[in-house]
Amino acid sequence: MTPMSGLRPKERTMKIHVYAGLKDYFEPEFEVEGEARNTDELKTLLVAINGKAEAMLSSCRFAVEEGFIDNAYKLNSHDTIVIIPPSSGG
Amino acid sequence: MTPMSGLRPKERTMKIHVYAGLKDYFEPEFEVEGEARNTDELKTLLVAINGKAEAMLSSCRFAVEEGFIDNAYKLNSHDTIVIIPPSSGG
Amino acid sequence: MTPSLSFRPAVGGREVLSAEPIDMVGMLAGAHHPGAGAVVLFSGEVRDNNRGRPVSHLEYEAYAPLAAKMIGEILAEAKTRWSLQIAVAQHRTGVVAVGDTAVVVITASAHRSEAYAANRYIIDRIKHEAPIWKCEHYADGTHEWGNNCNCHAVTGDVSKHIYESHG
Amino acid sequence: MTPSLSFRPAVGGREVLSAEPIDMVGMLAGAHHPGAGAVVLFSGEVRDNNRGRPVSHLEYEAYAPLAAKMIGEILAEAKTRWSLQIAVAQHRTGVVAVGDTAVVVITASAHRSEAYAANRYIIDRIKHEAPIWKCEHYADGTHEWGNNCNCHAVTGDVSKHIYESHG
Repeated sequence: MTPMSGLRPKERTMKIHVYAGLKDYFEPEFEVEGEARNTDELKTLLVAINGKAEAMLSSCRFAVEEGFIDNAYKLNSHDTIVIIPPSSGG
Repeated sequence: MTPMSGLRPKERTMKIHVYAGLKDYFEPEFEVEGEARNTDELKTLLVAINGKAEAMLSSCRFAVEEGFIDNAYKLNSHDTIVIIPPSSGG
Repeated sequence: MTPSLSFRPAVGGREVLSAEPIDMVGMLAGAHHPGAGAVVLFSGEVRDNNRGRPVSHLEYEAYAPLAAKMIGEILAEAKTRWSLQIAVAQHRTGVVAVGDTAVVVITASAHRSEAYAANRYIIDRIKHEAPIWKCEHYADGTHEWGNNCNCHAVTGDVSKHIYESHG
Repeated sequence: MTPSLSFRPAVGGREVLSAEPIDMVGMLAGAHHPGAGAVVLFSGEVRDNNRGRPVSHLEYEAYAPLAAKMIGEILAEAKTRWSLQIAVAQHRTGVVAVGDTAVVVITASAHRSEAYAANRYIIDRIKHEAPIWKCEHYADGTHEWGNNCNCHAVTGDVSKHIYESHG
């Protein structure tokens, strides 16, 4: 745990943006508290917040800025994680 | 030979319309004299007029009014025979 | 019966042959349908060269009564086969300048596969089968009737054509 | 680095995402090239029903920075692969009424096979891969995010999609 901005040590938070059908389960933008080093761990945190989102989350991609990330990407506390459901398709 | 319009018996004539590349060998509209009961016989008459048209004529279709005809069609002296080279294709 | 000089209207009421510039924008504006989620437009345009030889313009000639009848039949067949809401086409006759449109085909259907497949089918059949011919006028002043359908060289029958898949 | 809020321009200089109605006529007017003999336009339009249920309107949401980047890359790839003279696209965001256009793709090439194949490729990839989502608003007041790409159910990978042949 690293002290942030001179404040007392606190749990790490990450900014999350969700779109489309995921907004039925989460606010469009929110912060999640907890330790998630990669997207699999982030999914676990999110399912803990709302278990009903589990099925949809399993079909989602994740992005930071203009690029997709996979589970090998090491999440940083300053990243805004974008969660991307399947596209409009047909 | 059938007398036509009360005039003396004369050789049968057919009106011919040609298009596109065939106009390099024939006038756009002309009459051909001679006996042609079907399109094969008409081709023979036309090759006799201009032998250079033989190759192109072999790839042409024939039509009367708004319909294609094949060699089984019995040509009538009042028909205008339209000779149709291959279409513009590609 | 004499050959009709009036060209048969296409499904949408527009003539399928035109001696005047094609109103592509007007055709497209009219090609919407509340049940159609996909509209595909093809425009065949005059290129500035033919196999590298500079072209000044093209000239299209048609045996109009039969060409119009055939295009109408091709459109009607495609409309049925792919359950299209809209199938329209218009082909130029006369002189067409470089960059101008020689032929337009528009199809509309509920989903996109059908609109694409039908559009391609219609233009392929028009180009191979309708009695319409193209004369290339070159920048050097010469001209040439050509680029014609040559399917009969393979099929052995001037009425049999070879097409790519039409979905 | 913060995510860019300006959408990347498409190959033709037009933005690939638009919150305003798509100027399809203007796009088509600009999509001519003296070396292109074939122009193909696809317009995806809002149908009045979804599987028979009356639709009042659609709403499109996009993760704009990534969607714009991806569409630009898809267009550039198609342009190279099929030697296109022109490849442009624009996708709506926000509310789109029944009968209005949600997405337009225009391709131009020397011959028609390439323009058709590339056009289909571009719209398929945009629909399956770009982060753009559709919410159906029904006449009964309900709404539903859906009709989504479901390829991962077959491929087992949310990044792997199934396409029909692209010539």
